[in-house]
Amino acid sequence: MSDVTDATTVPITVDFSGGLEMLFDNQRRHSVSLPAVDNEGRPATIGFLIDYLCKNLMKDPRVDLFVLDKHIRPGILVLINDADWELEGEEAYEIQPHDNILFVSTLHGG
Amino acid sequence: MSDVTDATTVPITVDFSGGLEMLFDNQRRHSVSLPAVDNEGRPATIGFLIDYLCKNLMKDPRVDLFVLDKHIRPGILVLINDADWELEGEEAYEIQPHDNILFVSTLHGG
Amino acid sequence: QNGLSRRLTDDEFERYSRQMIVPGMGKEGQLRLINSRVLIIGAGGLGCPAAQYIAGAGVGTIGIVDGDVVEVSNLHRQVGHATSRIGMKKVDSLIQHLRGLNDLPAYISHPFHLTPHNAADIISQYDLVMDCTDNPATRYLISDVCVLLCKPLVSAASVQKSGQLIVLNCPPVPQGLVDGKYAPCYRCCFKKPPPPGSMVSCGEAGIMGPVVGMMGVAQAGEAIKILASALHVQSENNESTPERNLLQPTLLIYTYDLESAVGPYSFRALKMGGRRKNCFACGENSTLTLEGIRAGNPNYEQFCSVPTPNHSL
Amino acid sequence: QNGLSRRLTDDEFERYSRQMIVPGMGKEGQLRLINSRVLIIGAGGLGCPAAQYIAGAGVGTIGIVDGDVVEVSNLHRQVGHATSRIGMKKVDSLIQHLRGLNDLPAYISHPFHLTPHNAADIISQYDLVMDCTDNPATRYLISDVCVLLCKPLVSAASVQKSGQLIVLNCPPVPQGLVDGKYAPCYRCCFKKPPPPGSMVSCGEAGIMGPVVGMMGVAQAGEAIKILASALHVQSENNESTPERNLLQPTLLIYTYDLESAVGPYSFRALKMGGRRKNCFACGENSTLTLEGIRAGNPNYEQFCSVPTPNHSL
Ligand SMILES: [Zn+2]
Ligand SMILES: [Zn+2]
Repeated sequence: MSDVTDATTVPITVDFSGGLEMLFDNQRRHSVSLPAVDNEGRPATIGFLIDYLCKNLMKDPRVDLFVLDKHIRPGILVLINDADWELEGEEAYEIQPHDNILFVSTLHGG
Repeated sequence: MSDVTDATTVPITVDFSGGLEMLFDNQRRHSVSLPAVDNEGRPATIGFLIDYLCKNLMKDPRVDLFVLDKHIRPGILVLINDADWELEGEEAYEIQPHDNILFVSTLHGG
Repeated sequence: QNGLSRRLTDDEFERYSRQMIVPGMGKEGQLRLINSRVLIIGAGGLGCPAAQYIAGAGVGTIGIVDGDVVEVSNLHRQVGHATSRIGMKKVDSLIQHLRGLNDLPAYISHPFHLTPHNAADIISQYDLVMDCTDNPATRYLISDVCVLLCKPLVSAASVQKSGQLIVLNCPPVPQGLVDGKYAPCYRCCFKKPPPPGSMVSCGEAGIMGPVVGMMGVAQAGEAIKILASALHVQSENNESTPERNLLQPTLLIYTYDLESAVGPYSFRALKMGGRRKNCFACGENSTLTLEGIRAGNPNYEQFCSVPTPNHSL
Repeated sequence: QNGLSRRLTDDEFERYSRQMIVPGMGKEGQLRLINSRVLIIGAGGLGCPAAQYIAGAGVGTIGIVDGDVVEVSNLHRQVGHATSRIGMKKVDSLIQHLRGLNDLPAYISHPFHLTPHNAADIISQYDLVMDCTDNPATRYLISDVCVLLCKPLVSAASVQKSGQLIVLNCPPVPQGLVDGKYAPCYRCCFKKPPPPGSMVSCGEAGIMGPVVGMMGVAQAGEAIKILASALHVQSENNESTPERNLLQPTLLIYTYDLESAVGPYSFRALKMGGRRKNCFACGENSTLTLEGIRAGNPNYEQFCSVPTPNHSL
């Protein structure tokens, strides 16, 4: 996990679990230097991160297994530093340096 | 976990596991404000912490279940921020603010 | 209450001695287990190991629901069945194994799938429910009925190399109560099912035996602690409950990696929220009723868009 | 090598299909399991669930060592036995259960305690060892022999409400090799046993079934991944091995709390060191030999100061 940073990016780690790692090069942990602000100059949010991941990190063409109608698809939990993102403001949460963002596909088998 | 601190103490958390919590009021996690230096003015080490715990935190008179011959008793692992203390210098390791020190009794049953 | 003050029989005392001497269990915890009624829904990869430890621990009444029969492809992970019982109803096969392990509990066979029509009748007979099923439609149905009947729910799931476990609706409080902190239901945590195309079952995607086994054993562990310590019984003062990880429960996720040994990220504990005010099932304006469910409202199959209803366990 | 290129039989293909389709397993992983020989030492609370999943997964040759007989007080946690088999040797009782689950593997019964005299003869017949025993003297003996015979070791232990798991000596390298990073043995991680007064066994201190069950299933999971992915075979270039959590392995600790649901500290992953240069068993000046062990040197009972030798399994 590289910690190289500058004023214009935010260093974070992004994890995938429950099978979602298959969409991201079969790698469960990624170090990401996220642009600190979006195209319109607003601080980077989780919503921006999700869009960024689709455009820059996803290796699989099946984007709709991750995003549907511009939102994270049903059946995926988003965790900010191991807490459900509902506790933190969901898509509007502003990413902080060294945050860990985890995407987990909920399971139903048994 | 209180984070109140001043220059003369180091705030740390101390955990006990594998049955050792029984010696410490049956509580697995303790917030400790450790004196930053020992009686002779040297920075607080793990060795100093062990002595401090015996004198200040242990509720059980059976000290020899934790310390034997002034050293941690055989069969107890010491972990500094979840790494075996052998990787960190053992008793000589100097405690840093917000360190987590874990004492685990090794198990043999099955 | 009567059952909690009786003496243990010699048989019980000898059989359960090793868990009764564990600090916190004692005779009181053991009698609570003996007086408890647990429903295990699903006698597959989760239900088999879960049932072994529920039966071993001496839970007094153990019901099992499953409409499937034992197949040879189950046996790498469904360790309560046997080659000689291929073709037998899973419920009967598993109960046969459990009786051999411990014949003191009463075993109740429900050898058919749980459906919106029968769910309330079955679940109402028990104190605690273990969701060991394999499809989202049944998971939402179980949770909804547990909310309406005020039953704690220990839920687990597993596919391929991943597992998940969470304790829900514990302690249970009536539907619509939102003036304080309460434990969430399955819908509070998992609002919507994944679209059908993104879902994988153990049959299609495969499953490693020890992964689903870990989750099943962990489920038994959670059920035993709830019943033995009466964690599902609302205490007079609510003070101590937040420390019990129940009102904002932990979702445990297990990630098994064939390429590396157990490591720092094999287990992760994720903090979920409490009861949601606007939850469809337990929230303040919920219109969910047992009568509605029985009559087909909501339509679970449609909600989960499962194309074929033959996996509705 | 021949065994790895053969076709699977129809029986094998059907029985193992659900784990073979898991990414990373495949036919190759399955054939590696079928061609493997695993020794489970101890048929108790760890050995029973471990053996169920080892047998279910299709490991081809499964040896079990235990000198004890089944007692009623075992059955709350030793889920591979049965009330009707009380008094039978545990090894034979467990193998009877495993054969019922899967009769394709060869089962080898070693119905006696592991001793310094017989350990090397038994362990040498297998590819991987699972330490499911209940006392420190045997744990040190097993590790020492595994070092000398170059066998990977999956070790677990459990008492009351705590469990521990670690993969040791994997991939195994010859005793005395210290010019690089190598995996530790049991003595590297646990230099000295606790003094006798501080130790507790499951008989004295008690044990919750699901706790020891979790550890046993996890042991099976680690053994299966090692064998299926050949993690115990030294790769040509050592590059990738550090990421596999083997050279500085993780000690997994599980803490079960009767008073609260699964939470953030239920599982902890602790980073241990690698092979120690001055390790008594695997270090550069070690004088440990198989002949010495067989002749009583070191004296394991004395090292662990166990007062009575009747628990020497
Ligand atoms: Zn709800
Ligand atoms: Zn060593």
